[in-house]
Amino acid sequence: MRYLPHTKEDIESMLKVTGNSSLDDLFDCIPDNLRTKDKIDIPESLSEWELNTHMEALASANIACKNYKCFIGAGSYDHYIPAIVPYLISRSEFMTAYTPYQPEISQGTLQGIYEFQTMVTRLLGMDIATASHYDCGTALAESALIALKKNKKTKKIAVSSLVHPSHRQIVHTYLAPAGYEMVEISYTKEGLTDITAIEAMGDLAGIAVQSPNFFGNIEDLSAFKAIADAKKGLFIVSFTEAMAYGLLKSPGSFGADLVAGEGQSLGIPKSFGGPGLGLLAGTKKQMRNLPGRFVGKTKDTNGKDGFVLTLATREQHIRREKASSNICSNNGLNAMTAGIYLATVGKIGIQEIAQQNHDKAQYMKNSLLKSGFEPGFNSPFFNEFVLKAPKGFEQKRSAMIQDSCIFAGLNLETFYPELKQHYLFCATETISKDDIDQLAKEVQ
Amino acid sequence: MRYLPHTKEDIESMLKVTGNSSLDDLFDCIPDNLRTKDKIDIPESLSEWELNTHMEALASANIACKNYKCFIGAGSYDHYIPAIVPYLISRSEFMTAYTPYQPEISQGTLQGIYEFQTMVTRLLGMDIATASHYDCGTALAESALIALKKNKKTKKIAVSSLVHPSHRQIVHTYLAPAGYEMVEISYTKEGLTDITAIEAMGDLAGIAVQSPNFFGNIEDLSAFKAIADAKKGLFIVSFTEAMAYGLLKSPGSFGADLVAGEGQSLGIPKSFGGPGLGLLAGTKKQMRNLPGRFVGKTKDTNGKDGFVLTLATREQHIRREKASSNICSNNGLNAMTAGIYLATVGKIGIQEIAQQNHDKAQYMKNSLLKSGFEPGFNSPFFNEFVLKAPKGFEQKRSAMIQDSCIFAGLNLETFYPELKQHYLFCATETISKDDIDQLAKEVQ
Amino acid sequence: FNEPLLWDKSREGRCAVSLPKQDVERAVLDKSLTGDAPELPQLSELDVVRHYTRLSQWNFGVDSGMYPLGSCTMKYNPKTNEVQAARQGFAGAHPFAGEEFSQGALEMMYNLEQYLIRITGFDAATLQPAAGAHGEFAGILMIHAYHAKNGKQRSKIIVPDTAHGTNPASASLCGYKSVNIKSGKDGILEPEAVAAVMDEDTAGIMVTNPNTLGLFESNIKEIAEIVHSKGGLVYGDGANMNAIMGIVKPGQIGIDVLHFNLHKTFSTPHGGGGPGSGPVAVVKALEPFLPIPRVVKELDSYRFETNCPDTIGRLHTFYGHVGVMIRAYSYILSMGGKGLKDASTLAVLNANYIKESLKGTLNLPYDRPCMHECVFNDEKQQENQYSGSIPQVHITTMDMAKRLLDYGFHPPTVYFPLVVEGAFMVEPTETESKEDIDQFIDAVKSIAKEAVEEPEQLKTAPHLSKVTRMDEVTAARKPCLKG
Amino acid sequence: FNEPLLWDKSREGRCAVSLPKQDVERAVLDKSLTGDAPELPQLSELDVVRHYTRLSQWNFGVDSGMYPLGSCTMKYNPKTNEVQAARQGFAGAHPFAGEEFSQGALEMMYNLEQYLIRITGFDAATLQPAAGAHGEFAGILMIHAYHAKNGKQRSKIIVPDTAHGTNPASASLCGYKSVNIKSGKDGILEPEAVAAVMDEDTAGIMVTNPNTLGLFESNIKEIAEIVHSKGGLVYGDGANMNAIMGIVKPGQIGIDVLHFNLHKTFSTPHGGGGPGSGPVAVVKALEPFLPIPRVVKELDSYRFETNCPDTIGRLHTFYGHVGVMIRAYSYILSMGGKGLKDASTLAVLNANYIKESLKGTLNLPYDRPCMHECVFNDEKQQENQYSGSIPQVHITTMDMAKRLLDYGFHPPTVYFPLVVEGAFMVEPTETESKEDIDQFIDAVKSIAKEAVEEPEQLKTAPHLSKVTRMDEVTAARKPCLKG
Repeated sequence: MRYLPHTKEDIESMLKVTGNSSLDDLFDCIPDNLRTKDKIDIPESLSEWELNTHMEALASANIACKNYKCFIGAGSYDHYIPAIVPYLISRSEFMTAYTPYQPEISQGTLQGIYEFQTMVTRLLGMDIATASHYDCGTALAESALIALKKNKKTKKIAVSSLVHPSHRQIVHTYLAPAGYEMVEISYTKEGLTDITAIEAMGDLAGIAVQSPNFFGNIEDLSAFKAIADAKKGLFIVSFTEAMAYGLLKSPGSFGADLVAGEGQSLGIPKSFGGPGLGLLAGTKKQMRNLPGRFVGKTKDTNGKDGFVLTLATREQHIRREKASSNICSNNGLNAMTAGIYLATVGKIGIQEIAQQNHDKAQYMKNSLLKSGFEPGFNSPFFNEFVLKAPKGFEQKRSAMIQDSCIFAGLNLETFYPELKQHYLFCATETISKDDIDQLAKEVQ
Repeated sequence: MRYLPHTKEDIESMLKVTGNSSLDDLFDCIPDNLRTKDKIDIPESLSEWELNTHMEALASANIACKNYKCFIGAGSYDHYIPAIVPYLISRSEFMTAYTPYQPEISQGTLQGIYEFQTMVTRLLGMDIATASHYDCGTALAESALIALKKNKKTKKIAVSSLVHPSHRQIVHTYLAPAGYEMVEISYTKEGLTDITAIEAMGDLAGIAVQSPNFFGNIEDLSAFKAIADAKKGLFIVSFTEAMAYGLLKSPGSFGADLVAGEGQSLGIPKSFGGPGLGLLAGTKKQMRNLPGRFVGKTKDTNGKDGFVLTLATREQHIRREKASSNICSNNGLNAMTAGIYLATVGKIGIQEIAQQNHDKAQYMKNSLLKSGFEPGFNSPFFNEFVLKAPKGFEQKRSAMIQDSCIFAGLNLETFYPELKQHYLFCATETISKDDIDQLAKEVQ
Repeated sequence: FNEPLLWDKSREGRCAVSLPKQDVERAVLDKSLTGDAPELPQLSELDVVRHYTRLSQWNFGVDSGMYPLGSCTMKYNPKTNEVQAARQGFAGAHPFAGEEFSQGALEMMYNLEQYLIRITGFDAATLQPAAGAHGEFAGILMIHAYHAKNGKQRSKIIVPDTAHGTNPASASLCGYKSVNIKSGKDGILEPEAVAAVMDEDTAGIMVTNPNTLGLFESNIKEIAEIVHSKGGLVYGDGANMNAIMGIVKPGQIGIDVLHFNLHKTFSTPHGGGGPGSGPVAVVKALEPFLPIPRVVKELDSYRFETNCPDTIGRLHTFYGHVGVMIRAYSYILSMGGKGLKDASTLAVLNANYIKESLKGTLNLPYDRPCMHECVFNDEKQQENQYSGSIPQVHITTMDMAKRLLDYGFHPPTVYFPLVVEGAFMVEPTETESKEDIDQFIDAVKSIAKEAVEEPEQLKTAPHLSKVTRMDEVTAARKPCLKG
Repeated sequence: FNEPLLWDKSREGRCAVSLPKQDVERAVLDKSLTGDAPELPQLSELDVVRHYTRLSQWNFGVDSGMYPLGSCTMKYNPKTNEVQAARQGFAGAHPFAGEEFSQGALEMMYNLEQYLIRITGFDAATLQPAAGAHGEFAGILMIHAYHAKNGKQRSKIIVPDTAHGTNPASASLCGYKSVNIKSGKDGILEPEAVAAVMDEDTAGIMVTNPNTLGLFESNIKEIAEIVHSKGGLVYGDGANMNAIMGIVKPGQIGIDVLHFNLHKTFSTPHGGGGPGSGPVAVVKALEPFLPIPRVVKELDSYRFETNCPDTIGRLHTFYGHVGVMIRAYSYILSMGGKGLKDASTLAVLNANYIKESLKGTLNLPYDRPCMHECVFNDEKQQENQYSGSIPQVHITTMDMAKRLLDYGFHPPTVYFPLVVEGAFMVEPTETESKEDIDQFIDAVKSIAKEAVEEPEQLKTAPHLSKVTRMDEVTAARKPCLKG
């Protein structure tokens, strides 16, 4: 086996040093009744070439192996990834390094993550950002826990029903065993979170709203900030499409206390949903409540600038049961990837790409309306929107996948049973006018 | 344009320093009548994404985009390339470096090429090897020139007619303008170079034989060495399939004076025929006659081992018109690739892989004989062999390409008009028994 | 050389991305909704390439040299695994493309679950947790759900001092109070200690086996019986699986739930801190509580199952870190069952070889056969400070660790596990060759010599790295978290 | 850190490759034909990965920093070009797959020829030559064939002192004797000098324009007329095309044949010395002599043409360095016509900016507007050695070049062109930003200051590299070319 360097001679001479007469003897410290007598029942080892064949066969059993047109977002977005991003991130000094606990030989990761943190705060208009989380859903759950731990008056938090359905499930999973309650805020006919529903909810440790929301619509964050303040709860903003903030006013500008977002759009492949990138940002006030790692700038013994992991006193390995979270490994390499992506697109690129997303989505919406769809909602949106499909569309949609590799929207009924025949569409900069015209033609 | 970093302000302030009032002024030193008035008439710039689409369309217009079964060698071979080879060679420190004229910051390239030179000498049984040449054909032409320049008695060199047809053409191109003559040595019914034909050729500056030859057969090199010595010419051995020397006795062991070979098999993709890798090796005696670069080991001012380009006094930029060759850029990155490949397969791997090539070829030959082919020749071969096809095979062959993406051999008539219905087949370790069985079935 | 921060290199008007051509009309959103462009840096493509190339050069990875980081299993990350994960059919797959059009991804996940089960002897598994600590959390959630389902929740959980650091934090997320117990004199857990605290208000015990001292918990079966007899469950931290593949099946020695670290045992890269992947395997009794969606096979096709009434719910937006799973799956297939057992065997051989070779040089608090890692400490060097010629210099584990950097090695894990003062915890992994290990041993010996003869060399180490020791106190007191 | 040679790491029995499984019978060749396995090193996969990772860390590439190497055009090598060349449809293409099944490769080659022609104003081109010098050779072969076809071969060729170094060697391969002529006082060639030697036994002239002093040969048209009037041809060395794309079309100012360096002007990586690619463009009169096979288009399909009776023959086993062509083609498409002109314009701006900024610091032998590179020398520093306080130290161009390494820059080209003593030849290229150029200028200024104040710093430079100055004399006297 090419990964195992031990020659026969190596093994013999090493066994001599350890005082064992065979490799088996090394395990004499394990009582015999605990040792397994069976072989591991998995297939025999494959050569690199057999592995290539097998994996390509599996990959080919996913439609993604073809050049499919994906008019779906819903938390996972198709954006162009510049060639330099995978090229740079694949450098083994980034990829095969451990968590940068030894700053002297980890300045690359540390400076890169410090720059990532900085760019995230600039994107979101927040004071601080962590070195990453698993995904938006878990980051949002952690945000909810922060709000709940802070506010001893109530065990309740309000979450918009237009927060991504999976994210609401995750929040529930995280909250339930500790005895916390999540209440959902209903949505309006405009496809927006119903602010009027919050009044009646009594004390709340926090209010969480996603914008653009699951329907793609842009929420009026300032109104929610006001009501969160009034209830003395934290105002938490989430999002699944980071690209939106190349164009939209930042959550920070509306006074968000905490922001939990998904950064997959920033140079990270969809990869069947993971690993993505959990973004977690807050106001300065929340610094010591945020879970996970921070990189900070400091100086070495020669007075030279450098970077270290800091504020570790919040972390699980120091505070153990008193830690705010148990997170240890985060999604560091994807944070670095997003950093490279943000540095690549830069100020000019992110705004232009974001604008193009909106342009394409607007064009697609108009085109589908002309093709017989009805508007689902009439609120401003970013790159996703809901339409009510004409009759017979579901069958047509299935046929289009098979015949043309076109994924025409996501059926919303699965998530919102009341929204029969409603579909969520998405258009990004990777979709061309021709693609949209073809879609509009095929759905007719 | 993302490759051009100049902002408007940069340009203005730089123009001020140069004393120009516009970018156009920079070219005032060029007489107006020499300046072009036209734009460059090529397509407008493509974005990275348009380029991807365009290039994938072109790539898809080659059959190689599919998983085609290539039973053809003839100078370009399909071998497995371990994932670590392209991974390591793509490191920008190797890829974007210049020729290592500055040894202080080029020790990576230099040590790597020194190791490559060493491994090539071990593979071929020779004293020295250069840092690479363009391909086998040009390396062979340079070898012929060395032999001819050395021997003032004759302007003639003998080259086997079983040297790769393209290589013979290249030798002719290189030799003709200087007034040298290349005579071809005919071949025998066994598909071997006809040694008896050499006797009558008179004085020869050298004899060049390919082994395995173009028909895949293994030549009796010791016999040619004897006759070259008798004629006081240099004995030159060439080969197109470097993998053969994982198994066969080395050219050096037969007393070759010069070896010119193709190293594409050593980890380098076929890439429609180039860039490959010219290997050029010689006895110690030929050291100062060999063209191109050498890396040598030496010490720095602190007595530390290190590597430098050396023997540059042979080279064109020092000796100008007296140089033995005009070669400057060689195929350095491919030499490094081959070095990585050889280090990866190692002593055990190269022998086993070479053996498997022969095993598969033998199995394929047997299978095709059973399917109605007749043997072309009956000499021992490595991984290529010639068969005479049954009638109607040419049409069947075309159909197999279209229908099954199987390339069943190369029609030899193009190169040897007398060999009607003869085909050159190749099998490497990438061909499975199933592939061969399928081929044998389809040709019936 | 220094590399300025991105924004210090930024100049108005540069852009390193190729902007797609706009082929539809501009659609203008209401001004009240849109903001100024975020203040990201403005660079050319070459600027970006050079910046990150330079940064990478300041990092140390497994490809740079030996990384004997105890408790982290920094084995070689095979490059072929990266090739597999990058295939368009995987990397481009949308999580909502539908089961019918995602059969390859589902089959891979289903197989990987099966393989993990067979390696460990459990009955069912989930791949959803995104990292080891996330898997731990999932495991405790299942224990919590199990007790809830049985009608009576419990309030405590036992955590020995030799367990992993994340354990108590995971327990507390479910509202459990950790009951800490000490390991015995020989570094392993004694059944009596467990029996003394286990009661019917205790949900179970969290065991790391082999434990963080690198020792096998040989009383695990008795301990499990004690816990089970009071209705509790045994949680196994599988971070140290690399010692026992093919040797011990945790699912058959009394452990009820176990998490894996695919980025440790199964060779996926750590990426400077993640992404990892933390699957969890369970015994039959806990299967109903696994998170949703689950991957199930029916005839020859695969689908997601969400109809699981007792599930703990969802832990990840989609299905977990699929890209990491692909790498681990590729590794398992490349190794085969025999290869995995060989890996564990040789990992243990390497660790014992280091232990025996260095025990004259460093103090070895628990001198018994170790598994895949061994824990020394600085007791000898600390003693030396009084007897040596320069009594004012106190050489610590930290000093030795930092000095190792100058010898070209990543330092071991230090000051962990907490149960050993000044711990110096070495895990070589099986992919290190005898020569590299010998070089490491020589380096440590030579540092131990320096500790006596030239202690200043150690105190001011490292000398060859980009920066010297950092002021971590000021970093934490006056945090500067963005530029 | 040192990295031992491969064989010093080798241990009997290791193997870093995954051996394919054998599925057919072993076929044993006669023992007289087979030898022992070649003595290649035996390593594990991690050994190989670490070895080459370490080696790479000792190298300096364009991605590592500015590479102001005159005459070499070390511009940024875009990563997208690598993506294009790696596509399976290209990388896996067999050269004998047949025209019908290789239309993509053929179309790419056909288009690239067309683009090169349009950029330079010639009539036809070949992509076959494998490098610049190979292209030069092809060009001279065509001149040779032209004269042969016209019935009378000639014996000489004119090569000015400002031409590239490979020129005379290429000429001599065709049996031409080089007639060297000197450039004029202002660094450019004077028609009179050419007229003085041009005769009917002279095959033509080899001109590098812009020449190796970075100056445009403004008399090129007159010179061409002189040469043509005697029946000679003008060879243009296109290594310096990066200065004049979109500005001058060499095919329209009297040049008959020109080679390109795709690895200079068209951004393909140098790879530590190759592979390059050296296409050649010619005027109509030379088209019949182009090497075979040629790529031709018929209706909408492409094929190879070999039926060219006057061809010089074949220069490469297949069709040249197709992988390099793909990269250059991708670059041209990414830039477009306007982008290429911008590139040349900014390359010239950068060079003039450096020339103006440093001319007070270093001596500038030819103080006139330069093209894409500028040539200084060490005259000032040489003078200084007599007037300075430490007269025994002679600071040379070499010392300054080596000291630049300590400042993080690759040195410029030194002691070339030969026409300038102690030449220090700087070509920044257009992909360097003003800030990087300013840093380079500051570094040179600071070195010039050191030359006066701390000359020892320069004499012993470099200080920060892996090795110091090497003993090149012993290397050449007692060559050690293998281990």
